[in-house]
Amino acid sequence: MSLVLVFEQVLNGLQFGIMLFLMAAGLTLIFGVMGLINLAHGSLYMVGAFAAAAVAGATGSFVLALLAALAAAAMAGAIVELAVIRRLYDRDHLDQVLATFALILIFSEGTRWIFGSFPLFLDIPTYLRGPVTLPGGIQYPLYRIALIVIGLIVAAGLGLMIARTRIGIQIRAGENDREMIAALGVDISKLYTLVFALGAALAGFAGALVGAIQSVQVGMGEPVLILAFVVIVVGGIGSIKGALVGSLLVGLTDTLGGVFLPRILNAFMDVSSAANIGSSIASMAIYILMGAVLIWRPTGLFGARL
Amino acid sequence: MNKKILALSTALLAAVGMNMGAAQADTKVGMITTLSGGGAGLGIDVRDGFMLAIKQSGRDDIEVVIEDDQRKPDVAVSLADKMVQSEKVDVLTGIIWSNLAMAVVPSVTAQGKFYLSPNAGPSPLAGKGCHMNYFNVAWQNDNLHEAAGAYSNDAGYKKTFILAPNYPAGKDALTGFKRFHKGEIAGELFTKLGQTDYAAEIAQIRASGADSVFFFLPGGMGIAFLKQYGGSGVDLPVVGPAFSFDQGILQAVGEAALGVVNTSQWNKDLDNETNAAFVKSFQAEYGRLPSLYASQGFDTANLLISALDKADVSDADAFRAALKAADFNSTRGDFKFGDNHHPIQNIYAREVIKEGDVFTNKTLSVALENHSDAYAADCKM
Amino acid sequence: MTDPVLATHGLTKTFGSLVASEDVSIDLKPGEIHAVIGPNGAGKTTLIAQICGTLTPNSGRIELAGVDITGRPTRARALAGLGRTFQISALAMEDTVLENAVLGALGATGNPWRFFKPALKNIELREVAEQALHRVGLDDVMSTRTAELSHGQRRQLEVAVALTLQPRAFVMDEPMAGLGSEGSKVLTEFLSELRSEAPILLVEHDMDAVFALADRISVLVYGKVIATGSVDEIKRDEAVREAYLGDDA
Amino acid sequence: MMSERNLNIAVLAMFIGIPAWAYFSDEPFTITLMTRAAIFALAAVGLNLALGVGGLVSLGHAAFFGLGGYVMGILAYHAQTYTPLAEWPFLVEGTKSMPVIWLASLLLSAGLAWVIGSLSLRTTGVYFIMITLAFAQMMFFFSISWSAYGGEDGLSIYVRNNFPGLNTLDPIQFFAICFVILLAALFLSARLAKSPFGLALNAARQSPQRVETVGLNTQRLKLVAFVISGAITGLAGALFADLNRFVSPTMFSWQLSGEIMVFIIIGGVGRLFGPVVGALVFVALEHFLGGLSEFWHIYLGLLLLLIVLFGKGGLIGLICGREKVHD
Repeated sequence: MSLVLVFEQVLNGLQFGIMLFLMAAGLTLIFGVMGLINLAHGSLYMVGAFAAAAVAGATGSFVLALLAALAAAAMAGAIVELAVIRRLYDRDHLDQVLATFALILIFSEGTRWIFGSFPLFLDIPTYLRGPVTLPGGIQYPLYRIALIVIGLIVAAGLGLMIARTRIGIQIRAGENDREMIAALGVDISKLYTLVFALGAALAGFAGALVGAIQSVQVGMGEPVLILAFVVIVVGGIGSIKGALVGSLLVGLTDTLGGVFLPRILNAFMDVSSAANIGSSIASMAIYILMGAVLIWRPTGLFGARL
Repeated sequence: MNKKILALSTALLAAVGMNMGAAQADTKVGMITTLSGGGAGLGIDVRDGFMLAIKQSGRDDIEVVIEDDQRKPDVAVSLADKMVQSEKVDVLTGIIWSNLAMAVVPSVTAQGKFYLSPNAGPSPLAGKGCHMNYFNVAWQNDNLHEAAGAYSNDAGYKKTFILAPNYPAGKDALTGFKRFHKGEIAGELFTKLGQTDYAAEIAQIRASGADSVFFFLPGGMGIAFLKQYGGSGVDLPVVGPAFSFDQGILQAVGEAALGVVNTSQWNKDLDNETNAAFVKSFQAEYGRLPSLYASQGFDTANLLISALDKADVSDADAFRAALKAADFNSTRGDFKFGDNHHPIQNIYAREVIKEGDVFTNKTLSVALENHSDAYAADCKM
Repeated sequence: MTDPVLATHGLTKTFGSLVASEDVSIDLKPGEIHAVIGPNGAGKTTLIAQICGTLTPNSGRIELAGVDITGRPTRARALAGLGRTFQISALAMEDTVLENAVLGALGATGNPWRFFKPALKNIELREVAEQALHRVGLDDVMSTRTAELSHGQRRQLEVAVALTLQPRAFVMDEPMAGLGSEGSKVLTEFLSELRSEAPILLVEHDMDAVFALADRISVLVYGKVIATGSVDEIKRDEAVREAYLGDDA
Repeated sequence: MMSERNLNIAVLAMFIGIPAWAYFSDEPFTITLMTRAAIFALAAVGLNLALGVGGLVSLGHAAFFGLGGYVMGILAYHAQTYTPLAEWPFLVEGTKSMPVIWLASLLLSAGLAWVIGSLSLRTTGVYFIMITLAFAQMMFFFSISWSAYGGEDGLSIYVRNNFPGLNTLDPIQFFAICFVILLAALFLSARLAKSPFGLALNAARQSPQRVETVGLNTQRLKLVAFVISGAITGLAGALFADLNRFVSPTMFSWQLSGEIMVFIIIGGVGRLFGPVVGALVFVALEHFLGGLSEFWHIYLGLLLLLIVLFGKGGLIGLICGREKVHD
């Protein structure tokens, strides 16, 4: 196998990982600050994609579509937080899992009710179409490079926000000590709504970006949601750095496992069974990764030690 | 449009209600199909096509009970029990997915009910597991893939890269393609079921030195693949079965699908009277172009009606013979059943084009003529 | 001279640069109450955690009846005869008082793998539990939910659960905390009797109780034992007065 | 307010009365629905042991449900095709006998639960939820891609398995089997909750520190609870596969894990009859709401949300009020 192909696959893994990060960052923030486990995060991803597809269909502008995705997901997030989520903060994880599971049902069928049962169309804008040639002669889709760049910018922005800004300080304070932050005179319920909306916006943004190269359909959020959970558990819940490392790890494992496992197995068996068994194992690879990490470090790579 | 259908079924139900005196002459049909969740589009099309044919027949002695299986096998089984035990239907139909069909069909046919498949055609039901009360009105699962293999021979492809999801239908697809494809296989990949990112696969296609690509990725997987393939700069010709290029899904793929050749036993431009009338009336009734699935639903209902014209369901042998005769006007033109009760029909190669603002298909050629399936010989009936 | 029931030898525990215990060697002889006192942050809680097995010392040994138990988990120490009460009650709040005591009795048998017969119908377990509850004076509230007990009653229940284990030595973390003067008096009398059954290592803030009960006192300051001796010796000790009692006395 | 005891009796009466009515008025499908409810209830009784008593929030119980299903599917498949299951190290034949299948699914599910449990119990809280989910997902993807037993298509068993002296194809008789097993499981879990083991487990959930201080191993208590819990859910899976005469990877799906949990929440966590009430209500909703609207999941979601947000203690809590102290 050529080095170029390996390099290209690594890029693919990175790009996949970065998109996962946008989902995982929101999840981990929400967990870190509010202690809430939110299964409905995938629904916000879907809301973003649908909003983007609807706006792109009406206006033809991809930038407007992205803005719409951000706005719609943030709004949906804020509404859900005000109506439902805030009643769950002092509940146990079980209630949170169940209530947000219920939200998934409502969001999915509600979206289908509004938009119908067929997938929607959302395309890459013309200026991001087609491949570019990277050093080494690798042809790589421009849009995916854009995804990597956008994702890294968001990650950096998020990091800066948390490290430098007032709201970031409040978020960090909230992670460490909820009573202290109330004592500082911060309006905690406002902060929670804000953090939830921020997480939702990130998810919606990811949904719109990814929706352009995938299919915008009901139920698109749940597979990503489960991956995002794997990410934050691997990285350590509540840690943005953990989410980033976890995303890349999961993205690379999934991509490279799918590509290389069949080839490695090919050394021991014929092509067909190698393809078969290899892809079977590859489909379990990230869960095996997660299991291994948790057995080694029960609170994830960057999680708080108990 | 959903309301219309509901109204229609209620009207039918009401008609049956009033005819209680002549109840024994009525035929009760149970339709189990996917109406909610991810794959609902297919089920809705089958249902709409089916109900359109029933409506056009003007018969008020056919009662259709429609239930949503949510694409869950256990729900489908439970509904089948309900249809048989509680609704006491005579004929069942409607299932979209092979795995659901495998869960339901053997048990309902064993209970003496007729099953008409409007979509799924898993290989066991065509071969060793065939049953005299099971009729497939769509295709055996391998058919469209076999046609794709045949078409790539015609198109002169020598080295094809093939991929499908890692599940039984995916494996059948690749086997079916290889059964007819004479060229070399540049690479063979099984992707994860439900996978949405194909960058890794596309990179391998690029690196493989293939001259063409065959893929079977139903639903959202196909949309994702095509969009990503379109943006990748790999411009090898793509061949696939109709599922990823059908009317319902095509608008979501967009430009990326233009020019792709796909194989299907039906297309809206097939030149026969029944088809022309079907396309027109379907559009008039539901305000959208019919899909492959709608045509299959429509044909299934017409097959049923043609058999009911000849025999009563209560006379199982006569009714079975009437079904086997397939004496109805199909939207596909010529249609007949083989000995394993699967279709013998032409399968066409069609190309995705744009008509005004709408993406649709144009028939190119016949890929396989009067094609049966590879499992018929295993069927002992 | 009698051998100590419980002894620590040179326990040292650090958290980063903070030294929480420094070369702590104390012992508990049969029949005595040995009180450990010291200002807040002196490392009393850390010491108890090491003795009971929730923290592992960096160096040093812990012996119970001459057996080294340093590396063993909490439950093994309990089985070896260490009865502990918590500073903040760690009881099963949803369960009844009797159920909490039966849990102790069950622990003492070392065999919880009985899946069928109701625990409360087990005569043996119930007798042990009821006797312990009787001794601390909780007979009247046996079928009350623990969450409904008063603060003092929970302390009594803590002691009762420890009693069911019939331990060789008790380790009590501030059993008087939050008790009214009447409650303290009752508990003081009770502990005074209890010492003949098994010696008590008592960590306590209530100086009146300590002076009334203790046979010996060790004073812990910044993780170090600065003095050990009888009540009078400690009261007279210059270093102690300076470091600790000076402010109060 | 109704006492919990009376409510339990009422629920049992429904489980006897409705199928009896259906039997005499020739409504076999109603019996099938009740069978479905009984089996779901059994699965949830299993989970309730881990979740309600042990406080182990497992979002991966579908792993056991599915395994039980596949044990039934694989054994019956080999019996119906007259092929041996294994020839090495010793000959294992398939079987169509329910008691044998039950025993096998109990044992294998217990084994799987032991493996998953001993790895997962190293973690707590959200991590535990997620790692159990991950194990179930592993099983899910494995079952999809393992083609020997049908992969995603699943396995059809054409005739229901046998139980000595009964005609299992008769809906009422199969219902009776499932109901008796459910009763047995309820009886066992009622005894278990009050047994010394149950007492210790219950305390381990509330105050692990306390349990350790009296010399008991909380981890092992929880592991044993998880194993028993997994075994019961596995048995339910075998019955469910027999009800449908079909098994497929959807039995491993995370939605199914969620649904089993939903049963418990609807009914009431930690209540003996919580899972039973929950499963009954869920099956009824599925049946009646499903007939009302294509979008019935919205209503199901809203209902669930209301119960979680405002109905602490589930339906039983709503009807009977707070749990009484048991003597």
